[in-house]
Amino acid sequence: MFVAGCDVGSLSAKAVIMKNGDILASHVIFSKPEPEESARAVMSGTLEKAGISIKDIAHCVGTGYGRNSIPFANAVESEIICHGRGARWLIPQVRMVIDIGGQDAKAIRLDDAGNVIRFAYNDRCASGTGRFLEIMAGAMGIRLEDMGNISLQAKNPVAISNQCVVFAETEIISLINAGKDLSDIVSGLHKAMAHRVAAMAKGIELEKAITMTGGVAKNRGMFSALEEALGTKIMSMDTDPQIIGALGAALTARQAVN
Amino acid sequence: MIVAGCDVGSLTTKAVILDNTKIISYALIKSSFNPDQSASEVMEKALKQAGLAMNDIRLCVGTGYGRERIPFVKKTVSEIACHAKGAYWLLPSARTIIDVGGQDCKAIRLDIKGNVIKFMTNDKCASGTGRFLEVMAKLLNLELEELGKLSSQARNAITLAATCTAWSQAEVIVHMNSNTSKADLAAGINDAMAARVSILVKAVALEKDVCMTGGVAKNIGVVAAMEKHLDVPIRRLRVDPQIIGALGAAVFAKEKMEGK
Amino acid sequence: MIKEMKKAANTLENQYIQKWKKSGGKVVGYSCTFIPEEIIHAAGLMPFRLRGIGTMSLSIGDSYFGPVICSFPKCMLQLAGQGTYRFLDGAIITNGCDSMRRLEECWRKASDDYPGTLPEYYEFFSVPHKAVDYSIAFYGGELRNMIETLEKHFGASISDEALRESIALYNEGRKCLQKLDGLRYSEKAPITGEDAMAILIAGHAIPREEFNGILKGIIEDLEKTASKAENKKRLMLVGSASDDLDFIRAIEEAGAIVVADTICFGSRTYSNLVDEQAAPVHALSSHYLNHSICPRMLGYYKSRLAYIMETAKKAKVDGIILQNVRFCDLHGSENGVFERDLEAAGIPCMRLEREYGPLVETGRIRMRIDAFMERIASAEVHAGE
Amino acid sequence: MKKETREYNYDWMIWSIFNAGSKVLDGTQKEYESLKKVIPNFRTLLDTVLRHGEPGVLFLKMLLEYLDSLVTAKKQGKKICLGTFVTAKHIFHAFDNVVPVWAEPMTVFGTLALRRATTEYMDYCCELGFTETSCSAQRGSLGAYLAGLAEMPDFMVCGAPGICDTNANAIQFMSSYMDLPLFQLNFPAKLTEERVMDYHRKDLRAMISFIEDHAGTRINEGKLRESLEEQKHQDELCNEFYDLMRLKPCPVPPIFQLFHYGGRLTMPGKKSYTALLESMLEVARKNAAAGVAGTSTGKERSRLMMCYIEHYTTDARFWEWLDAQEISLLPALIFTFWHEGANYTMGREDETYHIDTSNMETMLDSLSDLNSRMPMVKQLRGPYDAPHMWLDDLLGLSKILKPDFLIYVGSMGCRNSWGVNKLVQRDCEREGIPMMLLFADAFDDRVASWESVAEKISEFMHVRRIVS
Repeated sequence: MFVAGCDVGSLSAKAVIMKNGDILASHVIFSKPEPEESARAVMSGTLEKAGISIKDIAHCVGTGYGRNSIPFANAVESEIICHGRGARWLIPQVRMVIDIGGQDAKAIRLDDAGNVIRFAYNDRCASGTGRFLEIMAGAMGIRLEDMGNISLQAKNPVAISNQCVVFAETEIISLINAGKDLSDIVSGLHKAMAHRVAAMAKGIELEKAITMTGGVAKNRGMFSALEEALGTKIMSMDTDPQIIGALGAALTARQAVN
Repeated sequence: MIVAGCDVGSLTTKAVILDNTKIISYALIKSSFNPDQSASEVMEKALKQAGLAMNDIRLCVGTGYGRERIPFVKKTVSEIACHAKGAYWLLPSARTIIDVGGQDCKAIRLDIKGNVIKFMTNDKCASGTGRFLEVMAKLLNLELEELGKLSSQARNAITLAATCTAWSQAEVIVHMNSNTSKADLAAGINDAMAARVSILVKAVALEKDVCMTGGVAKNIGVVAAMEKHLDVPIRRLRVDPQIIGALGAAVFAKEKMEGK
Repeated sequence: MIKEMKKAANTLENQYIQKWKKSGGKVVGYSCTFIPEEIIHAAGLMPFRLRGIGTMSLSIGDSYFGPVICSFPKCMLQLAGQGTYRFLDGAIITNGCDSMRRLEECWRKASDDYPGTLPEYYEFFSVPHKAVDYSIAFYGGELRNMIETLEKHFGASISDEALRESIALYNEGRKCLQKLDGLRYSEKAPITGEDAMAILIAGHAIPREEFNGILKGIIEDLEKTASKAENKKRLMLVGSASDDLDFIRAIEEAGAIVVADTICFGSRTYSNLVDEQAAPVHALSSHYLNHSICPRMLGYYKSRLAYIMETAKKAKVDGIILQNVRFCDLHGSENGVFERDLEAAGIPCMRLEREYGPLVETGRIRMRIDAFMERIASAEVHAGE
Repeated sequence: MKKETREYNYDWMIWSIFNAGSKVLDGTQKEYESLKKVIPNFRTLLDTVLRHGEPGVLFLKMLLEYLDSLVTAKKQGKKICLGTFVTAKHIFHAFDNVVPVWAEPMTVFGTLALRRATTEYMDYCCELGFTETSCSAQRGSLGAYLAGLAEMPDFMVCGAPGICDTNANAIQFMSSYMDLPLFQLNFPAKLTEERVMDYHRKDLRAMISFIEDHAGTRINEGKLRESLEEQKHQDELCNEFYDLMRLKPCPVPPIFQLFHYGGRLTMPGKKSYTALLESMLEVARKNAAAGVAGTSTGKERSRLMMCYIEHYTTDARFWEWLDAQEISLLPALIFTFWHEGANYTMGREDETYHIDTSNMETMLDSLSDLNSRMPMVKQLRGPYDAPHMWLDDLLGLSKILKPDFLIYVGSMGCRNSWGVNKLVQRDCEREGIPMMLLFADAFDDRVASWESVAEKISEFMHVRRIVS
C-alpha cells in the first residue's frame, strides 16, 4: 500500500512516497508562484519516479507553508510535527531537530516517545533562514548550493554583525568592494547565521542528540558552523535532509491508514 | 562646457553627461563587485551614446557607496547632497526630496537656494526600501510596475508592517493562504511602504514642492499612497528618477567649473 | 601615555587590572554611572565599569534576552557567558534602564548553563528615577545596604573616613577631567575626540590613584600640544552609552573633531563634584541623583537641554550628533525633542540610530556624516553671504 | 497621518461608538439594527460585546460614563489629567474639578474599535521623533494628543517609573514635547519592606499636592472615603469572581476578563463598575449552577492564562476566537490586584492591601498600598524570580486556576518583559506548564496580523497536544 507526504515550502516543494514502511521515491523542486502548482508538479515528479499514479496513493498528508492549497492532500499536519517525526524515524535516538527552511528556522525538542515537548521559531528577523542565504548568494553572484564548499576554503572568516537581510547584503557588497576573499565572507555569513540559530535552540535548552533538517543542512559549511556555535556534534542523516518534512507527512499518512 | 556625474550604488551604477543645461546622455548598469570597473563601464556607455571621449569631459564628480573608488573623478559628494542637487536642478521649486533606492531611503529638505538643511535616513533595518517591494513582488509573482498598478483595484487592503522584509513576507503568505486577492495584498504592501517612508519625510518637516527620486518613484501604487499619507501632491520629474544622484553629481561638476 | 590609555580602553582585562590582580587586588564590576565608584573604592576594591566591546556574536546574548533588547547589555551577557568576565570578583547591576536591569537575571541564569561565569559577589540595587529629599534618603538606604553587603562579602570595613578619602580622590580625578574638557573646548583643541574618549573609558578601568597620576601627565603634555582642530568641523556627541572608539573615529575621519559629549562613558560622570563636607553616604546619594543628565531621570528634560546648550556654546560646536543604540527609547525619543529645540536654537543636529558592538556599518554611517558635514559647510557659506 | 484621520477628534470618535452601542439596552433589537447602519465600522465590536447581554451593555455604559466626563470636562471648566493605567484612580475621582484620562485604555478602545486600529496615531508619534521601538500601548492614544486631536490634558502623572521605562518614557516625551507639568510616582525594586512602603507613601502624598496645585482645589475627603468604601465592596465581589473561575469548566465567558479589568482600570470605586461586576457574577453563578462553561457552547476544551497582558486586536477578535474554540480565559497577570481575601493571596497576606477609611491618613496609606500592588507595578519592579514578583505570581495563580497553557503577548516596546520572558517560559515549562511566547504586538496588528497569531496559537495547542 502506498502513502505520500507533500511539503510545499516558500523556496522549494518536496514529496515522499512510502510503500509499506519504506521510502519508495522522493522528489524536490523549486517552488512555483502558486503553491497549488508546486504541489502538483512535485507530486507528479515523485509518482513518476515511483512508477505509480495518484490513484494508487491510499492517503496523502500535506505540510509546509502551502499545505492548505494542496489539492490532493487528504489531511494536513504541522511542519513541527512532520520534521520531528521524520527525523526520529531515521534516527530513533534523536531528541532535538533543528530545521532551517526558506521562511524560518525552527528548533524542536522531542521526548522519548517522540512527542514535541518544546519548540521555537526564529523571531523578528530573517537572518537564520534559507531565504537569508539565498539573497546573500545572489548578492555574491554564486549558486546557493556552492556556498558550503566555498566557505570550507576560508582562512580568516570576516565578522558580519548585521542581522537585517537587506543591510547584510549591503555589508557584503562593501566587503567584496574592500577586496575581501569570497570564501572568508561566505564562512563569515555561515557563522553569523549559525549563531542566530544556535541562540534560538539554546532558548529552549539543548538536548544531547541533535540533528539538522531542511535544505540548508546540505550546506557543509553551515553544518559545521552550527556544530561550532552549539558546541556539540550534530548527527547527520543518510537521507536527503530536505525531504524530512515530507517524510514526516508520509509517516503521518501511514499512521492515518493503519 | 561638458561635465559628468557618476553614482556608484550598491545595486546599480549610473552616469550622466551634462552640457550646460542639457542632459546629452545617461547610462545605468547593475553594479559589479568592483566599483572602479562598474564606474568605467557605465561611463563608457554614456560617452558612447553621446559620441564623446573621456577627455571631452571637463570634470566628473563621483557619488554613491563606491565613490571613493572611482578612478576618473577628482571630487566626490555624498548621495544626499547629489539627490538634492539633481532634483533641485530639474525642479527649482522642490523643497522636499524623497529618495527610495534599493537599499536605503532618504528624506531631504532644501532651502530656497537648494542647499540641504535637514535630512533623515532609515537606520533601522531594510524597512521602507526598494528591496522590500522587490521581495514582495517576487512573492506575488508580479513585476514591480504591476505591483504598483494593482493597488488601485484593491477593495480591502491588508495591513502590514514594512519593518523586517522577511517577517512581512511570512505575513503576506498567511494572507495568501486565506485567499486574499492580489490587489488587496499589493495595496497593503504599497501602503505599508508608503507609511514607513512618510514617517521619515514628516520627520524632516515636509515642505512643498515634494518630489521623489530612486527606483521606487516608478511604483505608482506607492506614490499614490504617499500622496495620501503626506496629503500633498508628489511632483513627477522629467527624467528617469534613478539617475538623479548622478545628475546631481554632474551639476556639482558644472558649478565647480563655473567657480561657484 | 595616550597610547597606554587606548590600550587600556581597548582591552577588557587590561594591563592595569592584571597588575592589580597579581598584587592580590579584587575587582568589582558595575553596570551604570549611578553606582558610586567611591563606595567600592573605599572597600579597598577596584571598581570596573562593565562593557561589551569585542563581541563577535550574540549566540549567548540572544538565547536569554528577547529580540527587542538593546545590544549593549546583550554584548555584556555574551562576554559574561563566554567567561571573559571571570576576572571579576563581584558585579553590581542596577535598573539604569529596563534592558540593563534584566542583565541581572539573564547573567544569573546563564551561569547555570555556563558554570563559573557568575562573580561570587553579585547584587542588584534599584536607583530612584527622581531627585527629591525622600528619594535621596531612600537611595542613601540602598547605598548603606550596598556597603553592608560589600563589607560582609569582602571582609572589608567601609568607614566614613575611608569614604571621605575616596570621595576626595575621585573629586580630584573629576577636576582633572574638567580640565581636559577645558582643553577640548578651546579653539586649538589639542586632542581628538577618539583619544579623549579613550582616556574617559580608561578612567573606569584603571585604579583611580594611578589614573589621576597619568591624567595629570597627559594634561601637562596637551597644554604644550599643537591644535588638532585646524580647519575641522567641531562636533558634540549626545545620547546612548558608547564606549566604541571606532564609532568616534568614523566621525572624525570625515573631517570633524569631537570636542564635547554628554554620553554615559563621557562627561556625564564628572560635570560636578561630590560635596566633601556633608555626611559621605548622603553626599554620594544626592550627587548621583542630582547631577545625572541621563533621561532615565524622568521629568528633567529642560535642565538636560540647558546643559547641552551650555556645553555646545562653551565648546563652540558646529553641530551635534544625537545618537542612540537601537531599542534605547529613553535616549532615542529625547533626541527627537532635542533635535527640535536645538535646531530652533540654530545648532545643526543629526539623529543617528545604530547597533552597539563591532562597527561594520561604516559605509552607512560615513554616508550620513559626510552629508551632515556638507550641510554644516553650506550653512556657513550662507551665513557668510 | 492621512487627511481624513485629521478630521476627527479621537476622544469624541470613541465616545460616539460607545454612546451608540450603550443605547441598546433602552431600545429594541430593531432599533439596534437600524442604529448599527449608522456606525457600520463598529458593528462587529458591538455585536461581540452585546452578544453577552446585560454585562456587555453595562460595560459600554460604564465606559460611556468615563468618556462623558472626559469629553465634557473642558465645557465644565474642569482640568484634565493624563496618566498611565497603573495609577490608583480613586485619588482623581476624589477631586471635584479633575477628570483623569488614561493613555493605555484610550489606546485599547481605539485598537478594538477602529478598522485600522490606532496605527496612524502611532506613526504620528514617530514623525515627531518618538522612537518607533517604544511601547504601542501609549503611542496609540498619545499620537492623538500630540496631533491635538483629543481633549488636551492640563497636566500629567506617570505611575510607571521603576516599573516600565518605555511607558514612563512615553509620558516624559509628551511632557517634554508639549511642555506639560509632570509628576512621577516612582517604585523601588522591592515591595513589602518598611522603608519601601514609606517611600511609596511619601511619593503618593507628594502626587496629591501636585494635583492640588494644578487643580487649584483640595482633595475631597468625603468623596475619597465614598470611593474607597465602594472599592471595598467591589473587591469582595471580585473575590467571588476569582473563586468561580477555579471551577472546571470555568463558568466565566472569555470577554468578561476584559470587562472586569477594563472597569477596574478606568472606573474603580464607581457605582457603574459595581453594577457591571454584579451582573457578570449573575451570569457566572448561573453557568456554575448549570455546570457549564462560560463559552457560547458551554463547553471547555482547554484553559488559557495570559501571563502578561491580553491581545487587543481589532473587533475584539481575540475573545471571540477563544469563545469559538471553546477555550476558557483565566485572569492574566494584568488581572490581579491583590485585595485581601482573594484566593490567590492565601498565605501571602503581606502582599495584599487593606482599605482603612477611618481618617485621611489611613486612607492615603491604604491608597499607597493599593497603588503599589497594581498590575505590573507589583510584579515587574524587581528581578522576575525574586519573592512577590512575576514568576511567584504566575506560578501561584496557575496553582489555583489550573490553566492548561500560558501565552505571553506584550508589545515590541516592552523591554522589561522581553528582557526575561524566555527565562519565565523556561521556568514555567520546568514546572510542567506549557508556555508560548507570541511574537506579536498586543496593540498593533501590523507586527503580526490576527490571522497569523491565531494560526500560531492553534499550532502550539496542536503540537503540544493541549487539545486532541
